[in-house]
Amino acid sequence: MTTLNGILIRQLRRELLLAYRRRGDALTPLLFFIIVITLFPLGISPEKVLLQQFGAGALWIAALLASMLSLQRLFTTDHGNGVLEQLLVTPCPLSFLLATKLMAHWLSSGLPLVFLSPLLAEPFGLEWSTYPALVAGLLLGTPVLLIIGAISAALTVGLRGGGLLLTLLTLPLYVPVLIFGTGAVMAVSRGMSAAPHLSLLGAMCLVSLTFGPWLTALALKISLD
Amino acid sequence: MNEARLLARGLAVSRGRRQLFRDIDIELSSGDALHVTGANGSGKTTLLRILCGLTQADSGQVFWRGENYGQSPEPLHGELAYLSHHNALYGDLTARENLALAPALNPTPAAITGILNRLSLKAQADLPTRVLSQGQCRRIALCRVLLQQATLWVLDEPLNSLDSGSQTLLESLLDQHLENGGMAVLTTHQPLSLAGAGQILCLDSEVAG
Amino acid sequence: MIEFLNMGGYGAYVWSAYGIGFVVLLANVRSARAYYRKQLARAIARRQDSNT
Amino acid sequence: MRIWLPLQRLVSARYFFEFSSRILPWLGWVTLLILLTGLGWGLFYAPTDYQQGESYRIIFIHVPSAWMSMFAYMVMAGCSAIFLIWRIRIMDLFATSTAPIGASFTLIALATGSLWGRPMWGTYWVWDARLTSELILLFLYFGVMALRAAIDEPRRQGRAVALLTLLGVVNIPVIHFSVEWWNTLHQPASITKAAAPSIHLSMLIPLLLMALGFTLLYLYMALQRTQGAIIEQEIDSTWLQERLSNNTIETEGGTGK
Repeated sequence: MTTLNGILIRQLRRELLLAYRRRGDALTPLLFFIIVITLFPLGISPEKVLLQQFGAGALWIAALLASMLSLQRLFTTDHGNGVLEQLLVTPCPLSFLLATKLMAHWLSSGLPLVFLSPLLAEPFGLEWSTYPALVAGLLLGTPVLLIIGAISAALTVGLRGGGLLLTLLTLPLYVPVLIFGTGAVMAVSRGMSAAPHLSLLGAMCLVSLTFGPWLTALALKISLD
Repeated sequence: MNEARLLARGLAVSRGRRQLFRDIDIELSSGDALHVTGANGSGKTTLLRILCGLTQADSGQVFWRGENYGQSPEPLHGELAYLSHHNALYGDLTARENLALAPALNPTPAAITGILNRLSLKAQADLPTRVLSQGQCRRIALCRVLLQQATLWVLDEPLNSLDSGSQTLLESLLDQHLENGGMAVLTTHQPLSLAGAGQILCLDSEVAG
Repeated sequence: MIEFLNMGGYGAYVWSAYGIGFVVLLANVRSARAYYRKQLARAIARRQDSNT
Repeated sequence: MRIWLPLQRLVSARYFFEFSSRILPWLGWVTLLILLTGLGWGLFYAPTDYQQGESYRIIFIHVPSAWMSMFAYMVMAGCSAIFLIWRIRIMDLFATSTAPIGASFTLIALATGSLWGRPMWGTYWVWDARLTSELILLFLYFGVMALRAAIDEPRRQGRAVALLTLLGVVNIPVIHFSVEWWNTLHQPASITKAAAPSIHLSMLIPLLLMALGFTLLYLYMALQRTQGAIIEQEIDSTWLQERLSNNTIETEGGTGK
């Protein structure tokens, strides 16, 4: 009746159309990202030598918090209007549908962070040489952040106070990504290569991409049982 | 591919220490309709969700075309249209977009327009569904069920917020579905007059099982 | 004895460390057994109701 | 894949209850004995450390509790895996009982760690790799307990918390590695790695005794709490009512420390 990739393509088109209709929503995590970054110099110090010390950390912490903010949008609307239930009743395996959904969500919330961060790195006195490490780190790191967050979001879907609980569940698991992401930029700024950090981030990214959709599907089936 | 039959044997579910129902047996072949009745909270929705393979009964099995689908409901899902209390519509998308991009179907634009006209939703076709009334949204959800051309319909309170005109329309749609070999399991509080001899299953505890 | 309590000048740290450990573990033991007894009492009360 | 044996689940609840009612009193006394000897040995008998003087004696509570905080999480993850796969209700109850105990051991490890660091490093909290990992482990415990508290339906609660626990246990080595690596990068020269003194026999024995004592204490508390959970869950079951009628259950439930 309907081919597998027919369903997936339609799912992707629907997610992107929704993101487009709701593009105001996609802006909020980016604005949040910018605001959080500007807090760091205000809170710590505007001097260049200090900025260079905590610039990478500030960028990564802001990216991490911004991606967590957008997690709440992931399942709450679909749970509320009953679309999640319909996804469970399609012949196509849930993990494929969720993989498409997560990809669409990453395109609308993760990728913009990756492109925005070099523009904001400059005020932090990060030299040009560190930009590739920053962008590569975010490119590999944001999918990991998204998938860890998606599993927690699936576990807490429909719970009262789910938003706050979501942050408590995801933040401790974000620590390795933060450490290696920031480490990559700091390594380059010290003249060392960022290869070890990026390869570790890459490994985490691969593991998350292979097991993430299946685990999210399992978590959703538990929540919607 | 053996012929379409829905079978349930000895279904039992309890929530905490309260037993909702037990020893429920269901047998539906093409052209049959099962009308599940019972007070609120008697487990009607849970039974429907079990039949859809969305949840597991505490004990008992469910078969579709002779295959037990308790663990792997994918084969059934290819031939199932499920309408729950929610209409599964996005408020930001228009009725047409919701139907065009719904998860389980691949209708042509002409089919969408046809079905929307048939359920007198012509004027609302291109409005975001958040501005429509509950009754109109329910009819759009019914359009989705029709477009799916599924063998088995599982409808949870399909008449919710429908006016009497739409109710008679739904009855005729159901009759037509049953005539060309379809099956349906539905729950309603209002009386439903179907052409064929529909089976009745009451879930109130003193009667059940 | 005083010498022992003094712990070579580190008495404050050593004893507060063991104090915290003792308090937290004791609280855990007591709460586990209180929970057990509470459920037992409920079960016995439930049985008496059902008998009478 | 799922072995759906309701009988197996029922039996295991009852068998588990019988088993632990029998061993609990003994376990309580044995734990008390081991803890007292270990404590006595460590505090009185073990020689003074040439480098740190008497403050090193805190290791007899810090190291075992740090070890227990990890051990408890691993046991909880094991129970969660078994519960997710075979749906044995006891495993869920045991994992539920383990969480607060594991969190308590982590708290003790953190408190005693900072108290031990104070005389040497002059500050209560030092961003040392072990203490930082321990802190993150505490957050994982809080996450598990918070999710369990947030979900009311028993059907969803057990499996959701089990999945979160497994997600956590997979991440623990990654977190440890990254924090270790992060620490070596930012390691200020002053804090020497040799915080733990070279253990020789007369110190090792009390340490192992305390570790064994803590393990048994954890088992005692977890079994006791699981007993309560079994009664709560099986309150209307016939086998429990029989047990109550011929009141073979001691109301004391074993003494212990």
